[in-house]
Amino acid sequence: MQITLTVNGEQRELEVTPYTRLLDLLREDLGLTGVKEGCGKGECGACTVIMNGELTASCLVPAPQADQAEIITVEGLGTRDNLHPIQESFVEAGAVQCGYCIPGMVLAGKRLLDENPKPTEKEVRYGLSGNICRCTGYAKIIDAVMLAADKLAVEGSDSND
Amino acid sequence: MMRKSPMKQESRQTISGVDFKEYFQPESIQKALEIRAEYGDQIEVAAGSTDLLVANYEKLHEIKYWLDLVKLDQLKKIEVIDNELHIGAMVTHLQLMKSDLIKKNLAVLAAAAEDVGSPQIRSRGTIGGNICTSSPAGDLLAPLLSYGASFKLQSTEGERIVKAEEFFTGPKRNSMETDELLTEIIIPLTDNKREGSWIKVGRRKALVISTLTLAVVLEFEGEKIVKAGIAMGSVAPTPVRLKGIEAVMVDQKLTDLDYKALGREVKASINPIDDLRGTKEYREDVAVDVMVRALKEIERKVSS
Amino acid sequence: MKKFGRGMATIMFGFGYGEGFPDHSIASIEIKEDERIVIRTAAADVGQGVITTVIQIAAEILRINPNYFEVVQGDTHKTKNSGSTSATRQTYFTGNAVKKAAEDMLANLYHYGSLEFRSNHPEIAIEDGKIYMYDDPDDYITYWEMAERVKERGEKLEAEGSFFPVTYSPDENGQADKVYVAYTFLSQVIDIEIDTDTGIIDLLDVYSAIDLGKAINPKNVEGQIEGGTVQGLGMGMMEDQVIRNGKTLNAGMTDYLVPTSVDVPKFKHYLVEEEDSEGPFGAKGVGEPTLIAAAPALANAVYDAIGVRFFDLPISPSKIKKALKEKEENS
Amino acid sequence: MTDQSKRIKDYFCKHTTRCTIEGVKKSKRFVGHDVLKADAWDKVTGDAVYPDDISFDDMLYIKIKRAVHPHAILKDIDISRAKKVQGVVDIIVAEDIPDVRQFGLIIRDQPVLIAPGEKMRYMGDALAIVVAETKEAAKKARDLIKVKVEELEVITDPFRAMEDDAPNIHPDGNIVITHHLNRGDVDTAFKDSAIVEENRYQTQFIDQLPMQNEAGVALYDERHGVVDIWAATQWLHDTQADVAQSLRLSKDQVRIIQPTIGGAFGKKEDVSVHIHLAIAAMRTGRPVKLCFTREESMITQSKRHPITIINKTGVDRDGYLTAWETKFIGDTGAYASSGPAVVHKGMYHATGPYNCPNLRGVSHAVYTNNTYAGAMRGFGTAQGAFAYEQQMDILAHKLNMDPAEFRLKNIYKKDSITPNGQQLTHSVNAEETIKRVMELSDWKGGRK
Repeated sequence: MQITLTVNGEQRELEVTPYTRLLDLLREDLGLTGVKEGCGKGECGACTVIMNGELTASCLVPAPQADQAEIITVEGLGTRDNLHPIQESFVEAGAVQCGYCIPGMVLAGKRLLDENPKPTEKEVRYGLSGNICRCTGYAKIIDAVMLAADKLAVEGSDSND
Repeated sequence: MMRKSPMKQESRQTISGVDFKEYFQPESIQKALEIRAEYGDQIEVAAGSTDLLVANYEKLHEIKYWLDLVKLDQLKKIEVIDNELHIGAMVTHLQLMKSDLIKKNLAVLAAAAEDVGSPQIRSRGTIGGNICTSSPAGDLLAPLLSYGASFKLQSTEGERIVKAEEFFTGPKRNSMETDELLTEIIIPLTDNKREGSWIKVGRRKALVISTLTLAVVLEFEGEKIVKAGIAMGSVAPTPVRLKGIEAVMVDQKLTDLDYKALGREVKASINPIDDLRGTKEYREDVAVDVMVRALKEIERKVSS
Repeated sequence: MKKFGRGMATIMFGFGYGEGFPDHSIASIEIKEDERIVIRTAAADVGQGVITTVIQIAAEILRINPNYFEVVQGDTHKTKNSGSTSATRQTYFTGNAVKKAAEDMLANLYHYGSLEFRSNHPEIAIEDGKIYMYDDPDDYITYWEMAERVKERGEKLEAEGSFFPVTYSPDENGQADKVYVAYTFLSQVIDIEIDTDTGIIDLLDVYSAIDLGKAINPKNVEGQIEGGTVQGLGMGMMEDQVIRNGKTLNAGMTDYLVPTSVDVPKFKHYLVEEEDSEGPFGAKGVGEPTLIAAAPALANAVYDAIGVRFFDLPISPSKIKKALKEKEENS
Repeated sequence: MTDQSKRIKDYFCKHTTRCTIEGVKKSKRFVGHDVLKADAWDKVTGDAVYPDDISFDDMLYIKIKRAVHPHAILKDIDISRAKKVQGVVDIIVAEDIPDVRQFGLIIRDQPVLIAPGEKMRYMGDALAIVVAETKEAAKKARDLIKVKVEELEVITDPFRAMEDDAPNIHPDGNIVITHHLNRGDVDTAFKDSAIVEENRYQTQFIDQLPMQNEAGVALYDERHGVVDIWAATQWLHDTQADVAQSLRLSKDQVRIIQPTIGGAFGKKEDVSVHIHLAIAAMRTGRPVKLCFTREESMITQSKRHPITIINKTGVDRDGYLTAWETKFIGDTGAYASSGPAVVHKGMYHATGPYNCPNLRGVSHAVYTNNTYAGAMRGFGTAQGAFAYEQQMDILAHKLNMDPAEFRLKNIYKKDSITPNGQQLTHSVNAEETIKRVMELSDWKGGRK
């Protein structure tokens, strides 16, 4: 069946089957391999995308349910040479080890800061609680999101000047 | 040694790797009910899909017929009608935890919604899905029981209202017929003061299936308890409402009650099992203490 | 009720394969005309950061910014054996191999530099990618130009280093002179609270002091401590693959639980850097030692909190609750 | 500096104190500094390529049919119905690859595919490689393979495995390897001890749980006779060697290219997808991909060893360790993997970093029908520490001493001798770590 969705700002029309998960559609049909599969059952957060403004486990969305949706993947944030502040913060805070959870973490951090630009550490922890990381013990990832909040605040205040 | 030798085609390949036949995404309830009536238990009903895709991991291609309710916007509303709160079956956990109506009137349900899985699950998973999956560990189920919720089941033949405590019949089993769909959850409101407590016990603090849940909802006239709703999850084959204990509490002053004795009553009323999430003994012992904790919490709320 | 507890553990870890098992790393460095310095090593970066570590080591020796480096890392047909990323050995072994290769490269820069400037090593300066005479810094040639000139000679500006320390296989009584190349030590204090209603452990703070010789990259060392400790705490309180009659009952992440961001404690670290090991710049390995103290420190903290010893892992809420009940009944 | 940027800076020094002399630190430009990780940019943008991210046109998908019983003789495997699934290209069973040899990290005891008449020893053993045009067809076909087995006793724990009447899981018996430690005179020392404390500790199966499951892609370059494998491994050349010997190829004919590795922690030391990928690529002549599910990864690949540790520790009136006797029995599951090295490494560390002149130890790594255990961060010593550090705490309490003081009293110093008789000649700052952690945590004596 045919669905239409917007991925990273670009509208796409795709022929899909219901046994294609949004995860497969993004990775295989659209080549957005920043979306990762860690468990396939919504228990790890590696496949996280922002769907219609909310964090979503793309492994649990049958492709037809993504009809008319707006999807943001990690590829929609920044590029190597022009990182989004949250990505930059992950690099600077030393939050990246194997990196497999990182696209999902970055999106969870972004989603949190979109809603709550000045989160407490506790709020950051809860915001990331759907994303498992096995390498870092989370400390530097929490740092990274706090750092990004500060960066975005500085950016915001600069643009107000 | 390993020469190229694709399999000999001695037999014609006749079995399809995929069993999929049809996907329905109706935009009206009527249409959905007609499809449901036609396919019955042949069709998988998809709401938020967070349970469906887990249950069918690696074999999604074996599902023949899909009935996707995602376009039924009528089922995504939360509204008050005649002193009853009507929650559409497609309302997500995220909507529940953010809704002012829910937070104000059904704080225990809102708190439970906030404890479901993870942000990624709460944004898609629905109250209707949680109910229809009918897992004894479903986080919303104890609160729904304790609020005295009823479920509206519709079919092409009509509709019926089933009380929550009559709906659940076993682990992942319920009294819904194969031609029915759950469309609405109805919860009575009250002008009385209502205070409650929600306790979820799990082996970690987030992203976990409950080892035990407790929802206590008490309605007061003055200091007297006029209505009590006490329900638990993961302590029996279904989520359970502890009516015996409710009866003991009604018409009493909260502070006159022996919390510990009530806790022991709770322990005596449940029938948990040993599983990966905790032992039977653990659940029984914790039930006593969390009951006490819940009542103390309500006492604090009432007095403040 | 919440009960506070504090526990300590001190551990050691002999790293490298040891026991006389041949253990070595080979690495090479090439300076290219196109402003790249390529390090070749088969050392697997599983996220711990060996790529960055070897770049820092080579950059230090070759006196040039890490940005110029590129690591060719995992291809059997392009790299030589660097041993496994295990046994906490890469910083020490491949780090030393890269350091040796870099030193060889530096010596060759002096060698070719002295040919260019018709001089000898003491009069030559090498810094930030430039080779020049001390008395005339403006007349320099870059590493890249040097690579070009070496190429014109039909040679390559390339160096190889390897590190192959000896250990001995223990005899039938487990005895030998040197079983492991060196040992890393770590002490940890863990603070917890136990909810006596539910038997659930709240992790509060973890304090760690590690004897690691030298932190090549302190932030990455912190990352190892934090990540290792959380794995150790997972082992201590929740992780358990349940295999009954040969069959795993909790295959999958629904019921095989590891800590989430809301479960983990806060950290404070102290790095003891005596720079006294034979690793690069005195560094020792940290990967495995960071995990080991957590479960026993947790067990000791649990004892401190509720006065019960647990000899079986994991120390689950079910076990704690049962022990609390038995303790109450016996008192 | 604005307040905000000051706060930003705080993130970078809030966790750590370092004792390096400032001058020494400054003398180095890059070593000892927080140089940003070279691979971080690729990983925050999603550019990093992990094994599952690699695809080729015309690529086939693999699924593995695995054991149906943890200990059974394969009587018959029927692939006739599976072959009829549309899109199936090849189903490879043991008889198709008669020359392929067993593999394994230390002992080559793992079969590539179980042949009729042979035994499956755990639930992860492979029975058939299904290769198909789509993932769905591969799954469907795998599920249609019919297997007949003769069930044997399932050995679930190492103590049963060591009994005389237990069936052998492998031909040479169930004890894979035994090691000993002997120093000094343990018996006399125990007699002379003020306190002797004996306890039995038990650890569990743990999955390393790297976020990425085992996955890979392979391609057969027929012209050069080289099979290219893109799959993660912690030891490139060792995996290459094992794949090559198994397939009777030269090492040059097996090229392994390391994609970005999504975590390992010991789990990616063992061969996982590699040999099956190579066989499928060579037989079909097409690119092939094999990705484990999380379930498959947990059931099939290595675990942390459950180890039973019996520690008997003696101490004199002044709080000095006198004697230590230890026993390590490790469940290495169905195959040896790193087991022959893990269990005794644990025992070699049995006393922790403490001086103890008399000791005796024995360790056994034992086969069972559980998922095989191998390497995981800590490699036997994490299990050992759970035991020795509780022994230390228990003894401190019995001696009425602050556990930290008790540790300081016994801690290794330069020239201390390990259980292996190794004299520690350099870099022994264990005492410093205790003192520093006491300072850092504001340790105020042991509480009761």
